[in-house]
Amino acid sequence: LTLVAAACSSESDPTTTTVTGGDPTTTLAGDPTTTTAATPAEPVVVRAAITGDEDTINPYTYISGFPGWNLLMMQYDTLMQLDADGVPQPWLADTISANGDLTEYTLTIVDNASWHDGTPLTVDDVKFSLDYFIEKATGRFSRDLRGVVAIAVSGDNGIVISLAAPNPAFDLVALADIPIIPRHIWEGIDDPGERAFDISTNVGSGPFMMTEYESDQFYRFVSNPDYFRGVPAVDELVVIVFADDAGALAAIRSGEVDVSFERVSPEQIALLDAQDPLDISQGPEFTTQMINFDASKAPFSDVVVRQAMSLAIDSQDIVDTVYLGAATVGSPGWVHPGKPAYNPAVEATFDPAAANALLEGAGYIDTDGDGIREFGGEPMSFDMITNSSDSLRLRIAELTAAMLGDVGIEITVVSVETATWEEAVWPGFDINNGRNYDIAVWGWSAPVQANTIRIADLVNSDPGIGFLNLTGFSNAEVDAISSQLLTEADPATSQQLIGDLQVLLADQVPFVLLAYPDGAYVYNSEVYADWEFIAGQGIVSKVSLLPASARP
Amino acid sequence: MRFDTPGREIRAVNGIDVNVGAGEVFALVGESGSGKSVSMLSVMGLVPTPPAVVTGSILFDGLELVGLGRSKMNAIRGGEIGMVFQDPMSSLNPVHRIGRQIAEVLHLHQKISRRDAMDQAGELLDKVGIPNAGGRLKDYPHEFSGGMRQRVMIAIALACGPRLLIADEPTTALDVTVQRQIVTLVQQLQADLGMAVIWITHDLGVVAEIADRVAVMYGGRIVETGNAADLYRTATHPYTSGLLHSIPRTDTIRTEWLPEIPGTPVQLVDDLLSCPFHSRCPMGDDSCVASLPTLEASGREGQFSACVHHASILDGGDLWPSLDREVTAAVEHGDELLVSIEGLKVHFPVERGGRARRKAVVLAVDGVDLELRRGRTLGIVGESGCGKSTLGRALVGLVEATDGRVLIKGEPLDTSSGPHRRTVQMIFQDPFSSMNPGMRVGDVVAEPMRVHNIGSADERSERVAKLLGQVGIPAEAATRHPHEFSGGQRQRIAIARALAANPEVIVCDEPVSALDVSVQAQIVNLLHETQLETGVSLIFIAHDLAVVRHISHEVAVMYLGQVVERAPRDDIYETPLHPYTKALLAAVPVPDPSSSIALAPPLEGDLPDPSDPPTGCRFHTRCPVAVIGLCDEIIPELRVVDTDRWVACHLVEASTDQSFLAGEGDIRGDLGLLAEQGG
Amino acid sequence: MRPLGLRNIFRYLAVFVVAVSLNFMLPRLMPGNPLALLAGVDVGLMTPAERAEVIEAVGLDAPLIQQFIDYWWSVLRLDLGFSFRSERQISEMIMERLPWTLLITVGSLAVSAVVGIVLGGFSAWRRGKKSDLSLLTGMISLQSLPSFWLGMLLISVFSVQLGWFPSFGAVTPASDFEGWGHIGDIAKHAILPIVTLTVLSIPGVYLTMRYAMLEVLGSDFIRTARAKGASEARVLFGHVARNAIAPVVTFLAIRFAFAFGGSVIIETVFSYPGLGRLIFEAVSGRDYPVMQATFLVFTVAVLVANLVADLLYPILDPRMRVR
Amino acid sequence: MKLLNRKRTKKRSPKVANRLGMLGGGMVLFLVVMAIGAPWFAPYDPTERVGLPFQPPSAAHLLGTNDVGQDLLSELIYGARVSLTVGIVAALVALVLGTSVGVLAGYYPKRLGRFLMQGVDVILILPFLPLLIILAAYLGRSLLNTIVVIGVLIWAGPSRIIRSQVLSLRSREYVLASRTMGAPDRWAIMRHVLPRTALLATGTFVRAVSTAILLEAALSFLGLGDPLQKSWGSILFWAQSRGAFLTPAWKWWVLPPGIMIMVASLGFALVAFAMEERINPRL
Ligand SMILES: Nc1ncnc2c1ncn2[C@@H]1O[C@H](COP(=O)(O)OP(=O)(O)OP(=O)(O)O)[C@@H](O)[C@H]1O
Ligand SMILES: Nc1ncnc2c1ncn2[C@@H]1O[C@H](COP(=O)(O)OP(=O)(O)OP(=O)(O)O)[C@@H](O)[C@H]1O
Ligand SMILES: [Mg+2]
Ligand SMILES: [Mg+2]
Repeated sequence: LTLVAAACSSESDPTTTTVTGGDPTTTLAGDPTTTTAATPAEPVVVRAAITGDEDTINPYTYISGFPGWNLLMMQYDTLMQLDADGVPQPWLADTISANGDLTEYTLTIVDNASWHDGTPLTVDDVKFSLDYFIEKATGRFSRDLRGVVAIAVSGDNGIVISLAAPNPAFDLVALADIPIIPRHIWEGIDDPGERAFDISTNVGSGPFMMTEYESDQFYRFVSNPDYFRGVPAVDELVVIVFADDAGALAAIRSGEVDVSFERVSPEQIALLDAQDPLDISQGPEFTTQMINFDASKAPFSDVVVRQAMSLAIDSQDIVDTVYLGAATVGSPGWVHPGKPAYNPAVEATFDPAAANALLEGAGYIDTDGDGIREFGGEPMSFDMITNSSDSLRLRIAELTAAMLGDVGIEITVVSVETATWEEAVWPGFDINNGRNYDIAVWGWSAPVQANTIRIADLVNSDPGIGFLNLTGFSNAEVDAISSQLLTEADPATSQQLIGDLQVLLADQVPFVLLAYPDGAYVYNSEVYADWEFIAGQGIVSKVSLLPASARP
Repeated sequence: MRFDTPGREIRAVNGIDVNVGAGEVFALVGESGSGKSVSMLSVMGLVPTPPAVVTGSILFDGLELVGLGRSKMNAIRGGEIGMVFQDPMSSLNPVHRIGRQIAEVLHLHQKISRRDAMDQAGELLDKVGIPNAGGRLKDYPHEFSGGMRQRVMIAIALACGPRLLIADEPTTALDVTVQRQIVTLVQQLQADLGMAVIWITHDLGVVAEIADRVAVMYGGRIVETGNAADLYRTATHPYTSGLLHSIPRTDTIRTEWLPEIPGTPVQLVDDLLSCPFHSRCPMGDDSCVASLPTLEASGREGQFSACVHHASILDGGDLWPSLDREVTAAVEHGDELLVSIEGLKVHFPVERGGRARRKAVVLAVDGVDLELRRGRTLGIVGESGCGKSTLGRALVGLVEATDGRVLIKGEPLDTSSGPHRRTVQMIFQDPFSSMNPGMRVGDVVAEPMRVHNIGSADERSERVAKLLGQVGIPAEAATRHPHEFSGGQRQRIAIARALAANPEVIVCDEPVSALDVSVQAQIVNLLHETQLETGVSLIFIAHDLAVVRHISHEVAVMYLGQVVERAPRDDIYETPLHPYTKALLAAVPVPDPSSSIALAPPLEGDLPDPSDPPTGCRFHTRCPVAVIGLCDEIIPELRVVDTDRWVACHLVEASTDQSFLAGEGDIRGDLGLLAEQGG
Repeated sequence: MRPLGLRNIFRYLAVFVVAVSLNFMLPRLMPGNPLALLAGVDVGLMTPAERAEVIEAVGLDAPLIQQFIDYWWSVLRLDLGFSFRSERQISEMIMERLPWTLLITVGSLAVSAVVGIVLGGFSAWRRGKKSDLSLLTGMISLQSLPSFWLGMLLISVFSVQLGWFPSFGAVTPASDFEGWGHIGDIAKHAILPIVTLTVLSIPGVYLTMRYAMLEVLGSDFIRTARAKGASEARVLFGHVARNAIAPVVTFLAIRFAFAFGGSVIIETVFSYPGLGRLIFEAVSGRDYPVMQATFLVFTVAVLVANLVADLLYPILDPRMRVR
Repeated sequence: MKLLNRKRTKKRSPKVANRLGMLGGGMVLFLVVMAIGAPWFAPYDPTERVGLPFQPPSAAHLLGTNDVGQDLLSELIYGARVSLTVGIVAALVALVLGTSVGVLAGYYPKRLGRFLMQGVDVILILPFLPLLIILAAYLGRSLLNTIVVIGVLIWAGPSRIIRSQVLSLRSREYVLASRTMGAPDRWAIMRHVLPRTALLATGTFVRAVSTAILLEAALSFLGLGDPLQKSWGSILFWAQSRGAFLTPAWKWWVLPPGIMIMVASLGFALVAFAMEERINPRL
């Protein structure tokens, strides 16, 4: 099957199709006067759609990683900020340096940042924030800081963060992730778990301030004219809550909102692009779609079966049919081809004949002629469990089931509630609880892939390390390499290890990676067109709303 | 007039000519379905057209009513012509107050203020004899009893002083005692107001009391018309004559067998070409079939008959002789005590009201002692709601006794299935619902045998054929369905079914009251014959005292769940002792205009609430001779006053030679006198 | 039909008890783990200790019977607890949502009552005639419309194609309408959901009214009214309609209950921020407390509607009054 | 002592109701033929990807293709199978439950009947759709569960109707007569009551089919059915989840399945209407 949808054309440029205005090198940060005077025109109001409420957006009450964290960051700043390529750049910290074995990070904080209430933002606030998150756990941010053993202020605006073990990804995972919160507001709050925070405590340093919130209806952000990187290009951002994608889509088509923070589903891309004045910003993201199986039990414990399954599944077909081309074919070595760590030697192969041969050779033979192979007397019939609320996954299940059927493995698709599905694949969200499925359609959100060395999380058989190893995969060689990778301070060695590991994984097949769906976002170009597509993150970030001069 | 109903046409009325003079009371008599109602409804323009098609001419005071415009017709209805319908329970709007319903008709026809209308409504209510009329204007219909509702209907009909009152069976749904009240009321009002009255009924007794002139309908036609007195004396149509002879009466000598009119009433679907009665007529011959007889002057002045033989009918007695059936009595009736009822009580808990939910108990049967001997018939009479049916049902175990017991041949009644279930069988009132419409007649009759697993299939069908023959139904009927039979035939089938299990007692709950008058006699005779042949004992429940008289050996009179008097038949009809029995008897209209001598005034009031019976003697609230301080305080025992006679009354002494217990005529007079003291 | 007696009060109590218990049991019987909702998407990255803490915080570790008793106790105190998902006071969430659901259900009920009664009355008056039959057929057809499909079509046509009405929400988000503008805005948003619900409610009202009228038209007291010389109009309005209204009111109460429950679908289609959407989200998100509370509110609303009908009935039909 | 003034009720043949019933019967027949003959009528196997995704109607695909390139017309034709199966089987479940409860409650109106009706009242008064959704979500997605949930929730209404008829049948004199003969309750129920309720029960059954078809569609649409079953509701689920009703595709993707649902539900509703009119003519 060779199905190529219209949207495929955008694949030629895998990083971004968005025009980023201006020349990023001309203007330097810290000059707030350059853009304001020139445009006395109408205030720019952008209305954006999200699906699902995010509650009062502060570090303890926002709900989802996406877009909740992204909205949170409208109001707050991180020490570092991702640029368009997804690489952390100086932000609240204007210099960042690390020692040789990556256990100590030294930062200096900018001196022109201030809080929304006018109080200047100092290095004390930074130290306070880090301490506060470590002390008052939030999940995400305290986890980011797990390895931190000491935080020390040095001089007027310097701060030194010491880690217990080398962490080559500390900048990406922590520095570009943790919001800096105002000490004068938060130090009086002992128990942030109490729902004590409302709009009045949402004092940040970011380019926007949340001024209004109606539960399940909308958020209103107004721009912060004193923002330390420059006056935002957008004066007001209204984020509207929708029940589902369809509602959001209807609204953007009818002109009721100007941008959707939800990914546009593949079938809509060409359609929306064709409609004036709508435009699409599209680029790679690091979410994954994969087929998981319980590799701890027969027949999936047999590497031949896993290899055969991998060979039997035509990932390209899934990309073409389900994603209409708006996705990157999954690499069997886990790492996204757009990442520097990607090993080009690893490639997905679709070869049902080879799959059949493998299975025959290993004794998985259809003895009774019903088209289904047997193993140990049992037919190879399995349930493939999937999440009913994700229609694309359902389709993936349907398609892969048919492909596996072609090599004599009978699959029944069972679609269940999200919660049931999670409970089966990942009981209690703790792999120590084992697994209750045969085959499942699964996917990870972008953060799992964002940091390549964290591949160990997924494949290491030690539950302490491979705590996301949902397939129960275990291979001594993989364990060794992945453990080493976690603490390897030398970038070159690290690169080598990752490359090797990819080859190993492609052979061992701990899971079948189908695709990395692209992010595609629709916006009304008449209202605001300067959206920045950050690789792996999409357009929903404050960077998109800043003038080009203020971007990292 | 005909009805064009989908599927078929019904010729409801086929050319009738009637003249009613001002101030005259005109009665229209006939069996159910003979077209009485629709012909009078068409006078009011109240038959729905379509499906009805009315042709011909109806003149009211010279005004053509057929095809009269809507608004003109509305002015006539309620204004010039008032109408009272049969069922008082459903004829009043349940959601409007009584006062408003009366005032409405005033508003519609007179320019009158709201207030005046209400005042006038109050007066009207008073006039129709509703106590505390003014206070009851604000009540709703459901707060009135049937008799009072009928009074309200009369008030509505008479509100605008109509010149004609049409009363469509206004008393059929009421008890005899209440019927008497209503008849008297209409008579009075007619005398006061002088309007013409058309009274529709199937009850020849009522007609005799009230009518000046009578028309008899059969098959949508008038077969005979004339002055009431003449018509009753010398009927000149075989049908009229048959009716007069076949109805049982309380005032004449009882004959062993009732004369009966054979066959079943007609339902017309085709044009009439011949006399519709000829197939049932003893005089029927070829000349009846040759042409449709028209009304011709016959007999006396103003009397017309639609019979080709009218000249030869002068004395119906020959035409409809008393039957003399030879029945070989199979079993000699003995003195064996078959059923004895001892202190039987049946109480139904019911819920009344809402918030203060009062757990009321209806004392349907409240301490009854009765006995029945083999081959005898016990008649049970009383007003509606006095517990007759409940008593009957307790006998067959359909309701459970609250207290007391029923002994069958000395053994307590065993309500679980078993021999007792076969011993006592029951015949119900409604011949239409007493048979499963989906079953064939043969299966209906065989059901008791199948329930008790009697005989093989062949034996059963043999016996079914025999039973059907016994009740006068052709054996081939076994393969047909009940709906193919008329009411009378179904009642015969029901009797066959009751006999199938070889019972020793049959409880008959009003077996003839749903039947056409001309058919009643057939069933009564059949039951009598059956008893003679099989020696079965009967418990015959009825509200019609005349029918009960005809068939019973002994009669028990019930009032509010209790037996107030019990005596051999002739004693009770000739010398009733209990004031209630007397009143009941006095209220029965006699189908003979000449005998209506100085009627006693009707019994006052309605039956009290059976869940809250009066203290002392339950009858004292309505009793014309009640003695305050005695009757309302002390409960009278049912005690023996003479051989085989039991009475529950303080005022009846143990001897029968009391002055007010004399002859029948005197009773009425006495009651009248006493009423003044007691009221 | 049923005077409001002790029996009915028992009935209401029984329903309430069953609903509350069901309410408690059902979500707990469902598979799935509510933890994801407590900690957001990153639950997989939490340590077991962190998870235990969260579970304990919301009382999911107590024995079931204890949870059951606690649940009853909180229901009786009208304390509906906190949402797992948004950590907000549920009663607050419900109070926010309730008015919207009431707006569209009551709104549609009012419209369908008027239209249904008028058409039903008309049909009964013209019984058997062409106009009656075509109305009747039309109404039976309307009854067979799938509600969500109707909603989808209305959005396709009136929002997307014609752009007359907004396709989602209850108000224009973050708008600054005041006074009439605000009301107009609300009305504009409510129109399509109300139209959908109304179209679905009308047939029931119509059929009930028509049948009730026909039943009354055939009764004896109508003949009495005619015999009084009342005109056709007076018979229809003064007698027939007045008698037919009691069953219609009962039906409206039932219909209200149904429309209220039906808001689940309508509000999902129209992204309308009412209770129906709340319960649907709560069900798919396994937000136990919200699910329970919303279901409870639904039950209570239905009970109240029935109670109102019970109380109205004796007013409309004097036969039901306590003497 | 009311005289039964019975207007010998003629079986009035409700002509119009009959005609509507015929129309409904025609619709049902059409669907049944479609369901049975699906393999012959459908141009393709509805589970096979036979074209490009999201194709507008063409000669090869009269109603275009869906999001993975399956033929919509074939899906529509096969959809009759699922919808009719769910409708009929769920209604059968409801029929069996409703009739048993109705007959028992009607025949034993005292303690048992009161108890059963109390239960029915509770079910009737519970908010229907929310309960349906909760139950469906709880039981998970499969055709069987859909059938069970619908069947279990819709029997209460019919049971009430049947009970009231049994109540009246019970005091019919032929039932009393059989009791006075000493027939056990079983006899009266099986011989007199059940056969007499058959027509009414069939009527409510047909109506229940109509309701069940609508409910199945609603559940599938909400994603609470099995989305991979080719039912009309699931076609709409896909149309909704892939945004078809906001695109020109609504004309061939959204409109036809909706119309089919309506035709199915209406067909049964009309038949039920005609049957009800026959039992209790009101035209
Ligand atoms: N609306 C109607 N449609 C069809 N047939 C009717 C209608 N009303 C009356 N009939 C038929 O017309 C005939 C005469 O009926 P009508 O009511 O006049 O009889 P009746 O003599 O008053 O009997 P009853 O004593 O039972 O009141 C009957 O056969 C009846 O079935
Ligand atoms: N099953 C029951 N539940 C409650 N009350 C009942 C029941 N059956 C009869 N009653 C009441 O018991 C009283 C006696 O009824 P029953 O039917 O025995 O009277 P009846 O003399 O046969 O009257 P009718 O002549 O009207 O048939 C009435 O008040 C009636 O309302
Ligand atoms: Mg009549
Ligand atoms: Mg009786």
